[in-house]
Amino acid sequence: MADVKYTPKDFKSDQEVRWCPGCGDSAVLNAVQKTMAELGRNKEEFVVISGIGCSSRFPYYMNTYGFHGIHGRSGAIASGTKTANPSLSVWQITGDGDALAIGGNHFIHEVRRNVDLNLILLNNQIYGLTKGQYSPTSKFGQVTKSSPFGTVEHPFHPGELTIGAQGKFFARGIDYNVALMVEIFKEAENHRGISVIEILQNCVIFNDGAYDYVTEKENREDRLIVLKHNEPMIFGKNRDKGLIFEGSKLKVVKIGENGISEKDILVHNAKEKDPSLHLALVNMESPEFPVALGVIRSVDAPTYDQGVYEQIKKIQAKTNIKCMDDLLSSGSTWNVE
Amino acid sequence: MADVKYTPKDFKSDQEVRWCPGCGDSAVLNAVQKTMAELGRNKEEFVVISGIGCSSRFPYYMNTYGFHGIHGRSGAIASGTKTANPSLSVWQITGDGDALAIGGNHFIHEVRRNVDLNLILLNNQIYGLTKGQYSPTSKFGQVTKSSPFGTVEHPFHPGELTIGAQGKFFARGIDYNVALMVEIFKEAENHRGISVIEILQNCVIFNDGAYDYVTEKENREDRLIVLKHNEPMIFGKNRDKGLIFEGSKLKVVKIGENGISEKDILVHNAKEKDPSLHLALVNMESPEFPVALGVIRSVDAPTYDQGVYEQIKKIQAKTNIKCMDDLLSSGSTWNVE
Amino acid sequence: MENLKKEVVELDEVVIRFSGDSGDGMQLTGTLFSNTSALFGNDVSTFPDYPAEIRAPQGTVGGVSGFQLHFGKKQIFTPGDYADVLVAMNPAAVKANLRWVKQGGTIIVDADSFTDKNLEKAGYSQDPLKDDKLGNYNIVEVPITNLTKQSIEDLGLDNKSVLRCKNMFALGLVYYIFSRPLEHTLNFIETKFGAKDPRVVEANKRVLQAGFNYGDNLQLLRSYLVQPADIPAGKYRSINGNIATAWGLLAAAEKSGLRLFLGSYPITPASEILQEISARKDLGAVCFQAEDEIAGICTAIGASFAGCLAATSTSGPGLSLKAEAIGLAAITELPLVIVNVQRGGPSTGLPTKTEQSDLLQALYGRHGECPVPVIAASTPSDCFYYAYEAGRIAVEHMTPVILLTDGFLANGSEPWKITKMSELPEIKPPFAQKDKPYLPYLRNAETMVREWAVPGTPGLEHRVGGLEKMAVTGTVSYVPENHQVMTFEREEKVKRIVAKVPDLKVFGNQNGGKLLVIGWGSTYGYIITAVKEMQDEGHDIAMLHFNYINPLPKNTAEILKLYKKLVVCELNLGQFANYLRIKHQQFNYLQYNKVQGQPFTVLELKEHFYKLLKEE
Amino acid sequence: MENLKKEVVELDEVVIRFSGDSGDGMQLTGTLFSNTSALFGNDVSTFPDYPAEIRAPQGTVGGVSGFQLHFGKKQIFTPGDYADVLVAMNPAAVKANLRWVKQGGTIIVDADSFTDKNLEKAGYSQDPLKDDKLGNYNIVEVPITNLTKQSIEDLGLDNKSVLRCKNMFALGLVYYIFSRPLEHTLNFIETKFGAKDPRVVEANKRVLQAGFNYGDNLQLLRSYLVQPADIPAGKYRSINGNIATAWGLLAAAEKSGLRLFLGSYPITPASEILQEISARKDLGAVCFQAEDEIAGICTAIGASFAGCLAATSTSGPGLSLKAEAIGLAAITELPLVIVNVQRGGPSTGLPTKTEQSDLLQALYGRHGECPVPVIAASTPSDCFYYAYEAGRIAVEHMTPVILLTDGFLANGSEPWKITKMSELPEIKPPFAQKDKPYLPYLRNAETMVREWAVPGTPGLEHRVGGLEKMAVTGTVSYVPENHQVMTFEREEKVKRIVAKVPDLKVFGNQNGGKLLVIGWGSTYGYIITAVKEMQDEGHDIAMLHFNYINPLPKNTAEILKLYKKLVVCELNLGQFANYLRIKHQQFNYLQYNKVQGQPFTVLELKEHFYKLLKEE
Ligand SMILES: Cc1ncc(C[n+]2csc(CCOP(=O)(O)OP(=O)(O)O)c2C)c(N)n1
Ligand SMILES: Cc1ncc(C[n+]2csc(CCOP(=O)(O)OP(=O)(O)O)c2C)c(N)n1
Ligand code: SF4
Ligand code: SF4
Ligand SMILES: [Mg+2]
Ligand SMILES: [Mg+2]
Repeated sequence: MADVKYTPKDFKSDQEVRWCPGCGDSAVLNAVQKTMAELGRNKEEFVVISGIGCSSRFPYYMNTYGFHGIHGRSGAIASGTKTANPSLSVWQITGDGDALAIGGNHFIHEVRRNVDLNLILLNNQIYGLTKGQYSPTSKFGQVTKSSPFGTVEHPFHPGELTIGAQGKFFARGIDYNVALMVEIFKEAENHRGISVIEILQNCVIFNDGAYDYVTEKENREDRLIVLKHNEPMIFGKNRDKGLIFEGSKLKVVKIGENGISEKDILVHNAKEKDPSLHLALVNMESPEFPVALGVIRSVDAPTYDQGVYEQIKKIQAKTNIKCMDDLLSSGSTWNVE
Repeated sequence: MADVKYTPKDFKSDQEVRWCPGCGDSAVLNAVQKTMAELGRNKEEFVVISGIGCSSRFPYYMNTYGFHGIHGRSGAIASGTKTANPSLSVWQITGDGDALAIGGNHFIHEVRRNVDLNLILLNNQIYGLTKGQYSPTSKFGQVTKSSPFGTVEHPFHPGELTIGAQGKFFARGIDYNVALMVEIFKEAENHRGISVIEILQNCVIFNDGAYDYVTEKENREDRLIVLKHNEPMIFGKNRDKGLIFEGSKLKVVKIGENGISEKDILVHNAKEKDPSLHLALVNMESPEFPVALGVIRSVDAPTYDQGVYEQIKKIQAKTNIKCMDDLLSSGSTWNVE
Repeated sequence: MENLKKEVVELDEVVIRFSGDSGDGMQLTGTLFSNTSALFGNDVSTFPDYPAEIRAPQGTVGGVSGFQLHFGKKQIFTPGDYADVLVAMNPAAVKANLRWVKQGGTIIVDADSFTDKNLEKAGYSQDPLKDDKLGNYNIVEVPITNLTKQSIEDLGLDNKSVLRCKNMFALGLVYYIFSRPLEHTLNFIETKFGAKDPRVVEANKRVLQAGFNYGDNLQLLRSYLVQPADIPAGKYRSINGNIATAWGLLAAAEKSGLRLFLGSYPITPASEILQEISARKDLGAVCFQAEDEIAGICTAIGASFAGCLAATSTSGPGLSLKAEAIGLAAITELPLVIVNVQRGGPSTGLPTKTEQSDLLQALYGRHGECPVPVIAASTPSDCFYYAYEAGRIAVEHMTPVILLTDGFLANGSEPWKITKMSELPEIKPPFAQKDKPYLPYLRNAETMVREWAVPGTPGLEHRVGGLEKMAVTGTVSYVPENHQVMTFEREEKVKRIVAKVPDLKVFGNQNGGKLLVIGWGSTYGYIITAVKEMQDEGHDIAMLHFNYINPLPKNTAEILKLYKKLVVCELNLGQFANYLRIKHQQFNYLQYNKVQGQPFTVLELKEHFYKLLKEE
Repeated sequence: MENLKKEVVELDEVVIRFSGDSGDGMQLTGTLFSNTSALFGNDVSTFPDYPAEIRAPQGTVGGVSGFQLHFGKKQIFTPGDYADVLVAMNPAAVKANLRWVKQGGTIIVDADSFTDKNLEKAGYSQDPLKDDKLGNYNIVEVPITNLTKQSIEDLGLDNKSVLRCKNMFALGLVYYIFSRPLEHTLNFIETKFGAKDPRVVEANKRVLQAGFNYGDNLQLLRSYLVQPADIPAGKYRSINGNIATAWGLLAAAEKSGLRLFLGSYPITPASEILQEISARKDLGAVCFQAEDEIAGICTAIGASFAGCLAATSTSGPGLSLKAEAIGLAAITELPLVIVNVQRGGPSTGLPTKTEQSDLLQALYGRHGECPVPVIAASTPSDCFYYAYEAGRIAVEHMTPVILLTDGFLANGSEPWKITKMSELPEIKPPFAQKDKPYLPYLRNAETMVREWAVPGTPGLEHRVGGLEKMAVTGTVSYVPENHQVMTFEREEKVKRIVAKVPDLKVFGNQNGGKLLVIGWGSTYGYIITAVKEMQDEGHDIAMLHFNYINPLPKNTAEILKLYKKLVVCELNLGQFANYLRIKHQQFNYLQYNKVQGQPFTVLELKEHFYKLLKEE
């Protein structure tokens, strides 16, 4: 428990926020500051670590310990910090370029190892800081500065990649919904192991409107679904749509039609170990499906940092080598007189 | 069609094979040489590209164009070669360290881009060449030179990671079964896009017996299942076991028991786009499930190299800039007299 | 009437800096003025000065975007140290740029923008127009915003669109002052906005004219004329360093009959090379935007093995990441061009600024004995020639080549007399012959170059790779003596490139003298301007500029020995000076260094050279 | 009887090379002999010579595994150039090692292994024992295989287990020849195999004794005695360079009160450091086996930020990959030790061989102006001290430090007088004080070192990163003059480390002379042996050896100026010589270089020095 009660302002640094007016990053910053103020941990225990990108300027705006790394290496740096001192609350802030282009290897490995980090991936489907080249999440065929005739590459789905890399926690938020982000961030902090959180973030300058289809005010309730553990997968303006499982696939149905009632709707189980259904949920795309928000997967598993220190404790309990002098004169030695 | 008829010997280089006696790599070498001899392509069209590791010595033993790269970069080098000249048949040979440790990023990106390569991943669950440290596929808790008290890391499943990275083709072979490897390699060559082939390969020196449980002669028919497109998922010494789908999960059943007949058994559909079931299949582990061999996933999709050249063709058809001189004097220019 | 009022003063050269908010269109304004001046026959040099953030908050100093240009009736080598005229669209622009205005220079401000709010955002506690801080400058207050509004209020455009025309008012005014014709700009407006909305065309044209007229009517403003320069006849275009680099690579590919393959990852200030080549599908170039810099170079190596002219482009952090793979290209002896657009370091450092601090890394930044030719461009347009040269050396000598440019060259532009492809030297790839048995490491006796056998060619199947290989045959070899032989051969091969490196020429007295100023790469313009001015003043000073770094030109020592004092000027802590100490230890090298993320100024160079000449 | 037969010759020093198939247990045999000799009081130096493949086909030259050791009654600095005695378990071992045997040396072969099949595998068309190619050597043919079998046939062991004892026969025989006691080895056999199978213990013991007895009975063999060396009293152990490096880091962590964190990725010949630290859970060390070298160093940087003594270990290709991240550690000014175990380059090169060719990369292989202290160890055991020093400098000066060792040091071993922790110098981390406001880039006036504030400490929250920072406050800064200030401060901070670098001491005449031999790092043993021998012969020759490379010791120039000729000897093309040209341009440096993946030989060094002394 924190020694003092904080407000979000306590987590604001004295540096002017330099994102473009209207950039989705600012909302995420607010959500993180709000979350940390409410978590009840001492401020000095928070460490915010990033790579390079617009999104990666994040630590400078936080009045916590912060590390602005190099491009793509936020995952490795954060893994090092957390493993060095598991009592810290380590937040990795990264972009679709930082985490999934140059940082892809560290991303899949930190997920695999299950280092107890909170990873916020600000996915604007573009390289913002370098002024608009396509990223590994840019849509197939997207025209950008570096794909003047459209890309010919299939994009990653961050959730799918997370699951492919043995991910135990995946959630999705969206920049306009601060309350949902705060809720997710808190769950992430409480989850032991790496919590991957994808935020659908709008870059107003180089990829404005990337999420317009799912976010436009009039229709978003029909195009998004917020998943909650143990609750049925119901969505829609009138909460009359739901997801069911048919064959080996998900399907959208209308409650009240074709004899479907609320009871037939799938109940979300974020704790299910088997990733197949979670994979289907993270992969849902418009317009066929609603895009899933909320905590989609949250499965307990041993964490790397925990494993390291448990092993150290076990070995130290039974070893004769208690200090360097012991080690130096251990094993085969002889005396010269 | 090849101008001459080849035998596997035509694909053997004059270099002495230097793997340890009994190493699984040698069987793979034989299978590749056999495959190439039978494919009916001209020898000079084959390029074999590797990184660094025991397995990556492969190109030296092949009498084709060959490139022994640097550690982890086989995927990037092969992507470059294929994109530079799509008329070549490019074979990437890599290990669990080369492809999934240091090379993890190139691996997921070549898979995502769907570059038309044949990728053979020799998975011995260990770093062979550096003498026995654990790899990203080593089992949780495994004792190795660099984990004297057991690892505390969750291993990747190469098939799962492939699917997470948008993989369209995944197959699994095993070193003792050359005929199956040849069959898979041929399917891989015929598939357009990246074909990821995991070979369960025994390292007799540093990880001997890693696959003993599934490979021991008496029981292997009960512990392995060879999947074939459009055929029911039946296995077992007596071909009396099969897989069905129950709830959202796979289950092993006995044919003839509990009213289960052959008709109830799942029929393998390698062409299904939705990856959920393929994910369940690649993740099957002993002893609960048989380990799946054969072509598990094979889905058509546009390839990167094809996309690049289609775009070039399209642009070239309509541009006025046909050569450098055109470009140099294009746009805004002026004359000084 | 007009003619009567007009007092026209002739000038040799002028430096103008346009500055305003990132959204104010200053880059376009500057470019249009440059092009008009070039068309008029002036020599021109330009340099944009972006903020580090994409869009820093409006009205703040961090958000100021500037564009400096220098034009004259004589040869122009730099965008100029200090501005004769500063156009400042808001208080922040004054604040950010005042230090770059000449004492006594003219500052044209949009008086309407000097509101309390804007002053506060700019960090002014007092209106600088109202106190005496600007006393040394000739301040011209123009209500640009209001005049813009007035001149097009009848068109019914929304406020945002109206305000977007402000830059045309400023441009028109400056055209008046420097007696420039409006045609080029009017045409530009037509083509640029014509398809969109005829009202926008009309608005921009009117505002441009209004600005011009305002100058004409305003008694305060004198008008100046900068006569055309004496420039070689020919067809010209404006080009910046990045485009020139991309085109140089494309040209080398065409000349050598190979496809250009670029494997690259975006990074400031090099991204434009990647972008330009990705747009050059018309010429069949393949641009592989890789997942990182390592994949960038490794795809290029794979493409080189497959027979392309392969290249990779990056900036400092990316060059660091490519170190290992450069070694692979070196030991496999495959052609590869590595373009490094230097920026301020170390680490992320000053990513949008310029510096020359990657030189020793280019030379020595790899494990093992791993020699690689290094060359450097010295002006935005000669990036074309040196990129071409890099391609030529790579292909003909079967080696990776590092080409160094920097942020200053990359973004700076100048008029360039368009080269014809027929004027460029041949590039002949040393392909192996199909019908002969192929020995991958058999070398040409004269050049030490091995032959290139490309996959797909029947009968030339072979293996290359990162392990040491037996001389001639190319099989893997751990034989100690062979390693020594191959190490020497790789070194010697690079040394022998010198045969095709042009001799150095001193600018100034060829026979020696008191002071020789030594530079390399992008500092060329500043150094030559300083040296020229001092020569014109009668000083015994000469200049030697390097573009070929490894190997150094044959006649380097011959020249160095003729001068009493040698001073090496660089934008780093003395890396080229140290390299010269290694290569030509017999001479004494003084240093003049600057590490501020900025180019030299002619002024500071001259001051230093005066001192050196006096000291003696 | 025994005593009567025995003719014992006293020798000063002996070099033995054990060699056989990878499976023949030669590494163990060599180690046991070394340990016995060390126990006996000799000074010893050893070097294993592995094949590049894990298990090359049995019986081939590629599969030969060797272990050379050198022991004497005087101080021993190298594992020896050429062997007095070669033990060869098969024809391939003769073939592979003949070039390393002294003319007139003794070759003990297992005669039973000279079958047609083995001769063919070794590439012999004729039995070398039967032609006169070995005429210059003293060949001792012993039917080792059969004698081994005979002596334990009653134990009922399977054939494979029987053959595994062959090495004990050879060892016993060599013990006899050099008059060594068997106790140590008998004890070893007991502990090693005791738990497994008592028959194996019995077998090994018997065969060892049989070998010894065979020597005793064989009239042909003389027996030799190498008296104990005059070695300082104390407790000793045998240690190789990699273990010494790991322990040095552990010691620095303990002394500074910090946890050791190693972030690393396996690579030959550095992997053992990672393995040893992963085994040191007892001391609380954290070993993070990362996915690649970049993650290795980046996890270490993250751990350093969190307050650990962080390190990363690698070899050449890995150092190349770490270049960018070293820059991050440099600009954030966080402590970090980078251990680079050099091997043959470029690229993958000769991965199991030794070389000194990463020096310039260590010094300059990063983008931007990025100074980093560099130190190098010179013997297997002093890797302990220099790893400790690297840790001390990193922590006390808040900087990344590069420690250079190489394949020769890494795998070589020697007796080491065990250090007591109390004898090592203090290491005091410059922690920021909790109660004072924290300014991340406020520097200690004397050392220029900033303070360290560790996450978890209340009130010291702050941000660091790769962008240039404002001096003192540490906020992001693009101010040109500040960049210059910070660049100079980073440079100056590293320079000032010199205050704690011990002065150099010449080995030989301190007051100058004809020839000063200059070396650095692992060539120490060979150079000092050569110089010493020549001094003993009466030559005017001295030696200067460097362990601190950046900064160079204060008195470097003072010493260099005293000698007429300076020759820099290195296992590369002259990298340290070039560095000296940069740092002390005033002197003339001759070079002696070798790039064969092998250490120098004393012989070749002496030959070269004779020539230099004569030439003058
Ligand atoms: C090693 C290296 N390569 C490339 C860059 C250039 N770079 C900076 S940020 C960036 C991409 C950022 O994209 P993303 O992570 O999506 O962040 P965003 O700006 O979109 O928030 C790139 C390519 C760099 N700084 N360092
Ligand atoms: C940059 C670099 N890092 C590390 C190494 C050392 N290394 C060589 S092979 C290897 C691991 C090989 O493992 P894997 O790919 O599984 O191949 P295997 O030997 O098991 O077939 C390592 C770590 C290297 N050569 N280069
Ligand atoms: S460029 Fe895009 S991502 Fe970057 S700050 Fe601006 S709006 Fe945000
Ligand atoms: S070490 Fe293992 S993987 Fe390597 S060659 Fe030997 S058996 Fe094969
Ligand atoms: Mg992005
Ligand atoms: Mg492996």
